[in-house]
Amino acid sequence: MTRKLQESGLTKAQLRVVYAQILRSRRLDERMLQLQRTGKTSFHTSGQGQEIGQAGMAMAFEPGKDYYLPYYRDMTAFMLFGITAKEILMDSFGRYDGPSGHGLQMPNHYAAKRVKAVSQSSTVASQYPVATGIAYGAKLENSDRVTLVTTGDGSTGEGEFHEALNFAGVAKLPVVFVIENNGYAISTPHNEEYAAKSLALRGQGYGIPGVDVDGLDFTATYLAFKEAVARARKGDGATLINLHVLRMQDHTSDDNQRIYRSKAELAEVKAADPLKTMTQQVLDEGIYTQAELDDLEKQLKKDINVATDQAEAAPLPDLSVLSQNIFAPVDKESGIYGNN
Amino acid sequence: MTRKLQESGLTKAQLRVVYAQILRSRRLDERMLQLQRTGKTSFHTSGQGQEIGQAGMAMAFEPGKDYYLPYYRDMTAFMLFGITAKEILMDSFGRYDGPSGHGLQMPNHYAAKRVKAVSQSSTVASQYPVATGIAYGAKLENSDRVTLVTTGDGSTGEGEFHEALNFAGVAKLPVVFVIENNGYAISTPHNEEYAAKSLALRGQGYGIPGVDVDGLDFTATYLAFKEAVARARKGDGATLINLHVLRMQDHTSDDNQRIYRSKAELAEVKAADPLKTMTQQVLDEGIYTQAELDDLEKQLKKDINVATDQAEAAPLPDLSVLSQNIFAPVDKESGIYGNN
Amino acid sequence: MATIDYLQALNQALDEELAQDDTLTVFGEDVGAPKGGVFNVTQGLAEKYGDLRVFNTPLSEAEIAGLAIGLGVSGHHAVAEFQFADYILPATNQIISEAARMRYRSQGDWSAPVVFRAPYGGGVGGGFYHSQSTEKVFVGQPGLRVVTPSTVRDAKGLLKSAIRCADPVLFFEHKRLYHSIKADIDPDEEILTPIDKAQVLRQGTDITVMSYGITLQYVLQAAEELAKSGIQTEVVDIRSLYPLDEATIVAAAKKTGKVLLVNEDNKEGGVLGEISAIISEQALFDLDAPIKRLAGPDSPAMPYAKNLEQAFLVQPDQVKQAMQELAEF
Amino acid sequence: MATIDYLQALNQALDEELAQDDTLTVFGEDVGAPKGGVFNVTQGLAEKYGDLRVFNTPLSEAEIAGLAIGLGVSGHHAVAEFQFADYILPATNQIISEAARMRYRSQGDWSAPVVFRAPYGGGVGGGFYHSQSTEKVFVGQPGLRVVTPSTVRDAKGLLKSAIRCADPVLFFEHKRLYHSIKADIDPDEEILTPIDKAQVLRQGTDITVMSYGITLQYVLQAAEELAKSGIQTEVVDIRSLYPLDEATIVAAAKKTGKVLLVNEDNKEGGVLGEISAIISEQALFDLDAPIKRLAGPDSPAMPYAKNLEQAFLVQPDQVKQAMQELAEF
Ligand SMILES: Cc1ncc(C[n+]2csc(CCOP(=O)(O)OP(=O)(O)O)c2C)c(N)n1
Ligand SMILES: Cc1ncc(C[n+]2csc(CCOP(=O)(O)OP(=O)(O)O)c2C)c(N)n1
Ligand SMILES: [Mg+2]
Ligand SMILES: [Mg+2]
Repeated sequence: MTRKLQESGLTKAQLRVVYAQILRSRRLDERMLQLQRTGKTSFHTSGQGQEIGQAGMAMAFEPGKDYYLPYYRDMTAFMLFGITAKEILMDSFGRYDGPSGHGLQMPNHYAAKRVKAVSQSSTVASQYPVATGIAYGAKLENSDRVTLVTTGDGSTGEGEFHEALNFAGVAKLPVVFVIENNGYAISTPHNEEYAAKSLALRGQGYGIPGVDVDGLDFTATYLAFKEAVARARKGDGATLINLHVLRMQDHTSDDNQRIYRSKAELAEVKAADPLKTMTQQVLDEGIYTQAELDDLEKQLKKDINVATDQAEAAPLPDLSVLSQNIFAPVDKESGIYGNN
Repeated sequence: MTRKLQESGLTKAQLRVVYAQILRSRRLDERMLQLQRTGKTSFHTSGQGQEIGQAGMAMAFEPGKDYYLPYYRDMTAFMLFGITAKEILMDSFGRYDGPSGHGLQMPNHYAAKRVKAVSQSSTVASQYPVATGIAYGAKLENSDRVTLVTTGDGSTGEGEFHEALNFAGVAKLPVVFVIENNGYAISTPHNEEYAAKSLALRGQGYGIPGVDVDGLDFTATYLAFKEAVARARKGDGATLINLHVLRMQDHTSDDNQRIYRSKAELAEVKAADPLKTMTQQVLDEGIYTQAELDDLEKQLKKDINVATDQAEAAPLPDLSVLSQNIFAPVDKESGIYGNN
Repeated sequence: MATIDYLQALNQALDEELAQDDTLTVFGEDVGAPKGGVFNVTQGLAEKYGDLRVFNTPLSEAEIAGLAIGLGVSGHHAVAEFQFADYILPATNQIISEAARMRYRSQGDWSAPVVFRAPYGGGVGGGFYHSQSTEKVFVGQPGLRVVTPSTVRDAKGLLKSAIRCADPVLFFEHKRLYHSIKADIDPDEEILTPIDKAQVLRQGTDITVMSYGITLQYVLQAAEELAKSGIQTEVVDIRSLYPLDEATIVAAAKKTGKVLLVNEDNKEGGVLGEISAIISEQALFDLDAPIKRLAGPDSPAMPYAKNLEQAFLVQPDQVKQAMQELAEF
Repeated sequence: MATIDYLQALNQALDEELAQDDTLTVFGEDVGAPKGGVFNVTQGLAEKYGDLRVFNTPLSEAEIAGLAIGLGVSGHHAVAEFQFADYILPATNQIISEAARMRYRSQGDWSAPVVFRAPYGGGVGGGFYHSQSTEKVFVGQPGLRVVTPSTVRDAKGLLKSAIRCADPVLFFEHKRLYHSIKADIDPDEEILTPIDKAQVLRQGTDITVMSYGITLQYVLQAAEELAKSGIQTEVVDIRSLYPLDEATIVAAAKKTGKVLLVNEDNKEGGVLGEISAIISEQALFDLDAPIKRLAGPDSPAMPYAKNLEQAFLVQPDQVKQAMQELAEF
C-alpha cells in the first residue's frame, strides 16, 4: 500500500510544491520527447516513471548546501534542487546558457554550479568515485553537508560503483548512494544485469546499510532518504538505497522498447504510473482540488511554452568556445602555473 | 578447534602426500628468501602462513582438468597441482625453462600450461575477469571442468573483482573465487581495505554463496572447497570463499613488516603458524611418525639443494626472445592472418 | 552481387564466422536478442546461433574484455563489443595488461585470440562520450593489433581476418560509415583482408594523402575532383593503426615527396604523429614539402552543439584545400 | 644548501605544499603512516599532517583517481599516488573521462586541480608490471597535463607547480632517478618550475638531442664526453610531455638541423613520434639529417631476466653512438 502523503511529515504547502514540480517535470519530459520527434532537438532521455521516487529523494536534501551528482534521468530531482524548465530546455537545444553543459554536453547531463549539482560524464557510474571525493571533502571541512549520487541499476555492474562504495564504507563517508532501479539497462533486463535477490544486499559487503525503497511511494521514499541523510549528517557514514522505479518510455529517443518489452508489460507499466497514484493522493488528501489541478495544468502548459520559446531563442555557443576552458590560463605574473 | 585430518575423508596415503608437499613448499619458501637475501635472486614473495589453506583448496580440484588462475602467494597450491621445486626455482632465477614466465616474468608469477595454470599479470585482481571467460568456456564445451581463481583480501577493492563476480552470478559460472585473506595489503590493515564484517557477505550481492573458511584448518578448508567444486561441477554456479590465513613474512623481499606490525602481533602470528598445528596433527593421527618426519626433512633439504643447483645452472633466455612471440607469425600462404 | 552497406558487411562477417567456427562467441551490452546491439551490428545473430554464443553482458567493460580474454585463453574465440569506443576506457587495464601481454609473457604458452569491436567517431550529436576516436590510447602496445576498416569490403574482410587472427585485435568502426558507404559484395566470396597492411586506394604522382575513417572518404572525393584540374593523388588507407605498415607508408611518401595526413582525432598526440615520424626517419630526403597533418583541434572531442561539432570535425572542403595547397607547394 | 636526491626533492615538495595549502591531501596505497609509500616518497607526512590529510586507500585505482577528482571539484587539492605507473591503467576512465574533461565540458564551472603521481620506468627487475613507461596512454587528452621531471631541481619545482596548477596533472617519476641523481638545493628557496615548458639543459651547435627520464642522464653524459672531441650538443629536457612546448622544441631543432630523440619507452607509438612530427611540420627545411629516434624495442616492456631487461633498455653507449653518428651525418 502506498503511504499517505501526510505521513511524510511535510506541510501541505510543501506537498503542493512537490506535486507541482513533479507534474511540471512530467509535462516538460513530454514536451522534450515531442521536440525530439519533431526534429527541434536531436535527443532526449525520459525520466517518466521515476519522478515520484526522485522527488522523495530530493526533498530530503538541502539544495545549495549538499552536493548532488545526478544521472541522466534525474530531471525531476534536478528541478527540485532549483532548476527551471527553461534552463533544462537550453541544455536540450545546446545553448550556451544551459547550466549543465553550455551547449557542449548532450541533453540530460544535468548539472548546475549554482546548486552544487556537479558536471557529469556519460560514462555510467563514473560519478560514484567522484562523489566519494566530494564527501571526503566534507570531513576535511568538518561540515555536515551530504553528497547525493545516483545511477541506474545496470550501471551497478561497473567496477567504479564497487570501488566507490568500498571506500565510502572504510572512510565512513557522508554520502547517499542511489540506484534508481527501473529493471532495465537499455534492452537488458535485470536478471541479465545481476543475480542478487536485491542490490540492497550489496551494502553489507561494504559495511554500509543497504535498503530497498519503493520509489513509486513518495512518503516511503522521502522517509527513507531522510534517515539516510540524517545518518550521514551525524557522521555515521554512507547508505545505499535501491530505489524501485519504472521506466515508462524508451531508453532514449534513439531506442524502441517495443522490440524487447511485450505489449502486456508495457501496459502494466502504464497502469502503474506513479503520477496517477500521486494525483489521486493529492486529491484524496485535500492537497489540491480538481479545479486547482486543472489550473495547474494550464499554467504549466503556458510556462513550458514560454520556456521552450525562450530556450530556443537563446544563443548557440560561440565558435571561440572550441579553444576556451581547455586548460586554465597560465598565470602571466609568475609565468608558471594555472590560476588555481 | 582444528578439525582432524582424518575427517577430511582423504586416505592416509593422500594425507601423507599433502603434508609432504606443504613441508616442501615451506622449506622451498625459506630457501627462496635465503637466495634473495644472499643476492642469488633478486626477489621473492613468501606464502608462509597460507600453505595449509592452499593445500586444502588445491586438493579439491583435478589438476589437468580444472583451470587454475593463481596469485603470487600460491606456491603451495601450485606445487600440489603438480609443479616441482626445480621449475619454481627456474622462474626465480629468470631461466627460460621456468614454466611460469620463461625468464620474462618476475618470480612468483605462477603459471604452467601443463596443468592449466594460466599466465598471470602482476596487476592484482585482473585474473578474476579472465577466470570468468575460462569458466564460460566450460559451459560452451558442456564440460564439468571448474575454474579456480585466487587473490588477496586487499585486491578485493578492485573493480575487476566486482565485475567478475557479478557476471559469474548472472551466468551461473562454474568457478570458485578465492580470497586468501591474510589481513594485510602490503602495510595496509584490513580495516583500511574494507569495512564489511566479512568479505564473504559480498556473495549475496552477486547471488552466489559466500563462505568464511578457516584456512589454518586443513580439513575445514578441504571440505568447504569440495562443496564449492561439487556445486560448480553440477552446474549450480560460483562460490566465493573468504579463506582466513596468516601472512607470516614481509609482503615481499622489498618490504619490512616490522615497520607496521608490532612485535607482539608478529609473535602471535609466529605462534599461530598453521604448519606447527598440522605437524602435530600428522603425528597425533599417526600419519607420520617423528622418525619419518625427520627423514622427510632430510630428503626435502637434499631435493631442494639439487633443485637449486639445477635451476641456477639452467640457461637464461636467449636475446632473440626480445622479438619473439610478440605477435603470432602471419601465415605466409594466405598472407593474411595469424596462425590461429 | 548484392549492394550492402558497411554495417551489413560487419554483420555478414560475424554471421559467416559464427557459422564456420563453432568456438566463436559474440557478446556485449545489448548485443544479444532481440536488440542486436544499439547500432544493430549483431542483429539476428542470437536468434540464429543461440543465446549461449551470442549474448548480453552486464554493464562492465573490464569484465567484457576479461571474459573475451578468458575464452581466448581456453581455446574459444570471442568478439566482444564495446557499445561506444568511449567506453573501452574502463577496460584499458584488461586490454593492455592481459590481452596485449598474454602471448609474449608466456612465450606462446597462452594467447588471447579475441576481437574487441568499438564504434568510434563523431558527427552524430553524441557529445563528449559518444564521439571520440580512442585509438591513440591503445596504439603502441606490442601484442595488440589496432585496425579500422574504411571501406565496405574491408569492413567484412578485416573483421573476418581479425576473428581468425591468433592475437587480440582492437577493431574500430566509424559510426558515420555504417550507412553512408555501400558496395557490391558477392555474398559467396570469402573475403579476408590482410590485417597488417595499409592499402593504396588510388594511384597518383603529385601528392600522397594518408587517412582512415570518414576523413578517408573526403580524401577520395577530393582526389577525384582535383584530378580534373590535373592533380594526381596517391591515396593510402592506413587501415592497420598498430603496428603500422611502414613499407607501404614509406613507399607512398617517397612516390610523390609531398605528404598530407588526415584524421578526425585531435592533432597532438594522435596516431598521425607516428606516421609522420616514420616518414621523416626513413624518407626525409625524398620530401619536397613539410609533412602536414590535418586533424581535429586540440580540444576535447566533441562538443554537442551542432555548430561546435561541425567546427571540431575536419570538413571535406578543408581536406580539399589542404590537398590543393600541398600540390601547389 | 643541502645535497638531496630526486626522491627527497619530491618529499620536500609535498611537505612544503602540505604546510602552505591546508586544503591539500595526499593519498594512495600504503602512502600513509607508517610506511609512507613503497618507495618512501610520502614518508613522514602522515605523522606531520595527520591521517585525515595523508592516508592509505584500498586497492582501487579508479577510486583513488575519482577521490582526487571529487576533492578537486569541491575546492580541495589532492595528490594521488599510483603505486606504479603500470597501475594507472585501471584508472584510465576516471582520468580521461572525468579529470581531463571537467573544466571544458562545464566551461569552467567545475575543475579538477589534482596531481596523479606515478613512478615509471624500468631497470629495477620489475618485469612487465613494475617497469612500464605508460605516458603514451595519456598524452593527447586536452585538459590533462602530463609532465615528468628529470632533474632534482625539477622534481621539487615541477611537483610544487603541479600541485598549484588549476588543472589535472599526471606526474611521472622515473624510479631509477629516485636515488641516482643528487643536487644542492637551498631548502628556503621556493622552487616553482614552469609546467608547460621544455628546458634547454645544454647549449650546442652541432646536434640537438631531446629526451626525458633516465635516458636524459645518458644524453647529458654523452654530450659532456663528445664535447671533448669537439661535438657540441644542444640538450633539451622535454619535461612537459603534453601539451608539448612546440616553440622550444622547434627552435632547438632549427638551431643545429640534426635531431635525435631518445626515450625508454617502445619506439612505435610513443611520445617521440609527436615530437618528430612537430619538427618535420615546422622545420623540415632546416633539417640536415633524418629525425632519428632511439627508443626501446617494439616488444612488451619489460622482461625480467637481467640480460633481457638490459637488452630492452636504451644503454648509455647506444646513446653516445647515436649522437656521434648524427654529428657525422
Ligand atoms: C561505461 C558505459 N558503458 C556503456 C554505456 C552506454 N549506456 C548508456 S545508458 C546504458 C544503460 C544504463 O542502464 P541503467 O544503469 O539501468 O540506467 P537506466 O538507463 O535504466 O536508468 C548503457 C549501457 C555508458 N554510457 N557508459
Ligand atoms: C592494480 C594493482 N595495484 C597495486 C599493486 C601493487 N600491489 C601488489 S600486491 C599489493 C597488496 C595486495 O594485498 P592483498 O590483496 O591483500 O594480497 P596479499 O599480498 O596480502 O596476499 C599491492 C598494493 C598491484 N600489483 N596491482
Ligand atoms: Mg535501469
Ligand atoms: Mg592480504
